[in-house]
Amino acid sequence: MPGLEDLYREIILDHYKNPRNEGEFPTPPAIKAEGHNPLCGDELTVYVILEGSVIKDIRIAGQGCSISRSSASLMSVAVKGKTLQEVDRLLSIFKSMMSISTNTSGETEAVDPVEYSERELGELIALQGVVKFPVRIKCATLSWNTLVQALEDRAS
Amino acid sequence: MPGLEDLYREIILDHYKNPRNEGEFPTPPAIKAEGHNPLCGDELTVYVILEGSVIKDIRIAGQGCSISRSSASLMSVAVKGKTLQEVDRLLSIFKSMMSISTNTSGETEAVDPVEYSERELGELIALQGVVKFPVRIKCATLSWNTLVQALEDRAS
Amino acid sequence: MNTHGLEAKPLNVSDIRKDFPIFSQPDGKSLYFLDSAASSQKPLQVLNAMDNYYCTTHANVHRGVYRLAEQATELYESARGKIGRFIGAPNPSREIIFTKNATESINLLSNSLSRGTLKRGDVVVLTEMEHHANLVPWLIAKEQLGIEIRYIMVDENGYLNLDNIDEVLRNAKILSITLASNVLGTINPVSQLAELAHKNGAIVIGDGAQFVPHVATNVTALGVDFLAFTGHKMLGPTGIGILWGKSALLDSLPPFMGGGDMITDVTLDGFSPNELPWKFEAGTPPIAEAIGLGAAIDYLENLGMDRIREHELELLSYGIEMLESNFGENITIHGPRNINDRGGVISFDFKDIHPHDISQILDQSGVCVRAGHHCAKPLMRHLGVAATARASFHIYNEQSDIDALIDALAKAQAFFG
Amino acid sequence: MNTHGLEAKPLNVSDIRKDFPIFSQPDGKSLYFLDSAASSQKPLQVLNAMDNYYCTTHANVHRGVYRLAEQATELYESARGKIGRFIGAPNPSREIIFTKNATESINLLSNSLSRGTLKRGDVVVLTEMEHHANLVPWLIAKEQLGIEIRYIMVDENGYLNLDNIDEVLRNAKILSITLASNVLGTINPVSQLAELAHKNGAIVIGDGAQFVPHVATNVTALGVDFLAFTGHKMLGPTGIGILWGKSALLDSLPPFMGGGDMITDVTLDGFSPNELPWKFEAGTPPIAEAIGLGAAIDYLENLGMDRIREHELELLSYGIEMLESNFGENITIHGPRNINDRGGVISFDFKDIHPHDISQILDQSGVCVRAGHHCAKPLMRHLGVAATARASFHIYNEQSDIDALIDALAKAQAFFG
Ligand SMILES: Cc1ncc(COP(=O)(O)O)c(C=O)c1O
Ligand SMILES: Cc1ncc(COP(=O)(O)O)c(C=O)c1O
Repeated sequence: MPGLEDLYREIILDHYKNPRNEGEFPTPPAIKAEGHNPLCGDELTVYVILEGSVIKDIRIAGQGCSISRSSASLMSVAVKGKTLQEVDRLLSIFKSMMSISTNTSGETEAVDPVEYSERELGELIALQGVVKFPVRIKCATLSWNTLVQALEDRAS
Repeated sequence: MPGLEDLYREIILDHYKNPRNEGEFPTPPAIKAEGHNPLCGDELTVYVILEGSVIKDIRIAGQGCSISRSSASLMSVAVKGKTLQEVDRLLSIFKSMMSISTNTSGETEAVDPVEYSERELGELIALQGVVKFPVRIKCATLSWNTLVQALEDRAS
Repeated sequence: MNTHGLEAKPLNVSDIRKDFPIFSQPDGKSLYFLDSAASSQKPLQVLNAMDNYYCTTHANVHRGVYRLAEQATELYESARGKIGRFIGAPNPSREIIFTKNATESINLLSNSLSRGTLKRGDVVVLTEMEHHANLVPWLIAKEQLGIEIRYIMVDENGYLNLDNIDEVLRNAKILSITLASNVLGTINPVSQLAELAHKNGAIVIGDGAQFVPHVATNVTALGVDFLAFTGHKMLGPTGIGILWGKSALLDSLPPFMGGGDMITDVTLDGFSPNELPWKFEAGTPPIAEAIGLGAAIDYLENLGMDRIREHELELLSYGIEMLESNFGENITIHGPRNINDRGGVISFDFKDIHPHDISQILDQSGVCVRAGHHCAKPLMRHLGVAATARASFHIYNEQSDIDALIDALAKAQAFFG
Repeated sequence: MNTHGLEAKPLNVSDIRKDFPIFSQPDGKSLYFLDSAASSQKPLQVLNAMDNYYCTTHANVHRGVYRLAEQATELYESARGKIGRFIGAPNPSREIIFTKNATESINLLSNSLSRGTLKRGDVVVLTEMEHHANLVPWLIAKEQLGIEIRYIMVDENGYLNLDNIDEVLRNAKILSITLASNVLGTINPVSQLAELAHKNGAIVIGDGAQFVPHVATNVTALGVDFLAFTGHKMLGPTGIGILWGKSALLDSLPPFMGGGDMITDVTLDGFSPNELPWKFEAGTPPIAEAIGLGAAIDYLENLGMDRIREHELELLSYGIEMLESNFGENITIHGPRNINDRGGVISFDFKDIHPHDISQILDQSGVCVRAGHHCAKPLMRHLGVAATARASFHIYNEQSDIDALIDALAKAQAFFG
């Protein structure tokens, strides 16, 4: 059985207790999307301020468990100031890291594995242990899916 | 396990091979009803000619297994010439005989047991063994239920 | 099989636990299973009844003339009788309908009532504490038919607010209400509400999923017209649910699903439905599951539902006391303070620790509690939380389960503190 | 577990029979079970998989964070994957939906398609040889919506009459058709019909209840959009059915039943459905049953579907030959003469002896055959009979079963002769 230390790395607890980029932005200028974790009811809103194709700023509001909130906080740090193309790449890498147990767990997204270096992941690597706890994967991916939603809503 | 001889008494085989009162009557003057055995698809039509409250004549048409056809034939003999009140009494007796396994089998009709003598049953007693074969009870009661149907349809 | 002593004595839990193989985990670790409100464990008697059936008697029911098929039919139908008697049904052989779970039982009703009984603008009354199983079917009916749904709201003590009940029930066509909340534990005054609803001419549906497994049930005393419940929460297998209904009402409703066994005749142009209860049982039913559920009911009756209720009340009062004395201000326990108004369910919030994290950390000590919205999202909003942690009991639980819960919670507090 | 030799070899039936405890009847008598088309027997491997699950891992799925619940979820979801791969589903984890039986699978479709896709006057095409499970759901839709149902008729050789197929399929919205008849045995040219139907823009539904358990199945090669089948006919437990569908179509359909697990969010006013496949799985699913069905599929795959088909063809040709050589003019065998067009089912009529009586007399010799309308009343009318007797096979049958059938039929003939 994987231990708690696999899940609750220090970085995670830090981001959970001191979430970065917490709050809201007025819309517009921000775009926003709401995400639900159907398994537990956690809700999260992601606000993004785009400047051209760069994520100028991001804020996150809502409730959640340590994994969902720390993942959101880590994501906000990782994508802030990045171009949409860079964010796309990060998203693929992150999903790839989270999809190790895709076929046996309840996860449905068949993610094509992506080659990546640990350096590219940066602090996000702290969430690697989550894949050993398949039910919690949805917690870790909620903020990312909500970000994608926000960007897609804008497009349409 | 009950044996075949419990089910296929000689009287039954005789009525099966030489069914009494087989055929049809024009309606009117006859009243008629169709019955289905949902378990096997057997179909049966009962034609009754009533004179006042007496079953003046009866005919039976249709397909069926040895139990269903012999029971129909036995019934036709038993009710012909009887008053509706007498038929009612016979029906209760017959249902009572058939309901021994009401609670454990698929039979749904909760029949109040009726006191009766074997003499009252007459040849109908040949069907007594059917209760040991619960699936076949529906075969034996089909013609009686159809007769009731015909008499009720008339009433309404 | 254990006989578990006399009527008056408390349950002998250590004897009971011997019947539940799950408590002998392959890794030898202790299992403190506090999630029976989600699904109960199964005694060997239930597993054996199903295995025996499969190993000696299996054949499809209702249509076969040969002995195996006849015996299978008899076992299946006699399970129906057993279940009917367990809830005091006046006419089990016509009124007990086997479904796949409580959810199907309620969908059967919402669907069938939507085809004739309910019309645009008609009022269906639910409560704010319903499980999604008794919300979404009616929300679907609302979408399709344009019915109006009214709610009996929940007050700050976890009871239904009945202040304006006459108004809420006015002109209601249906009242559908849970007998016991799967989150708050609240046991609702259903017979009283049923009486009021009937005065308004409404049909009353009870969701007994959390009640029937724990409290002696009599449909006539409850005064409901329909009762839905589910096998897997009452020591029975998965894959089986029950709908009880009054014959006259069941007779008047159109069938839900179409298929084998539910017809009297079928032509290329139309069909005529079968008699009760088969009219509502389309296709091959859960045969082994019905037989397993029958064995579960034997097991429960053998212990005695009154003793089971006593046992759960004791655990409930010990549990609430221990949680409050150990964690005081840091814990919020939802639901009524009077344990006599509660089922064996304790939902709680822990200050600054999310239920997911609590459940995860408790699991390290072998303590199983549920974390989440418990399929009652509207109630969660009322409570102002996204999720709660929930400990729930059945006959195999004892004080040591609660002690393990307290220890593990203390660890979680230390970890996140 | 047996490994049953190499791919090319015929099935070792006596080894297989050791896995099926039902063949060791408590009274020591021989059981000649020729009713697998109604429901198959179950090997120990299937019963053990379910018992193991209940004894070590049971907990409700999808919502629990603790280890048991997570493992239960993993077992349940991996059964989904196994079943999907067994029928060549491109994306099992989204496209395989667990129901309670094939009947529910088809009702799910008829209900969901009736809420948006089908409108008054729309054409649904069925065949005259459908099981009630693929007739009554559409007759209900006809009653509710006023759709038109057209039938592909059956010819005198037991094949579908395709002479006017273009006309029948013209403007059809749906073609729903059995892959193999449970009465005639006929294996229908579904991929050919699916192509024609698709050209007309129709959705194609296959009823695989009698096909998937016996013949290697690939949904892509079949060309259907949906496939319904049932666990209990393929060595699996009762209480579980399957619906496979193309993701895009499943995504576009509204949910069937409402309740837990099928939602993303619920408020007092409305709900939003969950992703596939859970959108169609309301309430606690048949967890142990899915796991048992997974074990059944392992068992079938271990034997090899091609060897199973070979085995059944041998029994079929031996059976037909023996029946005709022994009873000649006194017996009528329904369905295609070419056994390659047939599943392992032999329906027959015996001169002057009603199928009920045949089945009853055969039972005295331990021979189990079904007698009745086989839930295909329109087809019975076509055949001009109220009922037939039916012998059907699975992997545990051998020539001695047919020999016993012949002997017992001779006795019946003597009895009623
Ligand atoms: C062709 C066919 N379709 C559907 C069914 C229905 O299967 P179930 O009763 O498991 O729903 C059957 C079996 O009875 C069948 O033979
Ligand atoms: C109050 C209540 N109603 C209905 C249900 C639904 O039961 P099932 O999932 O077995 O259909 C549950 C359990 O989840 C419940 O707690």
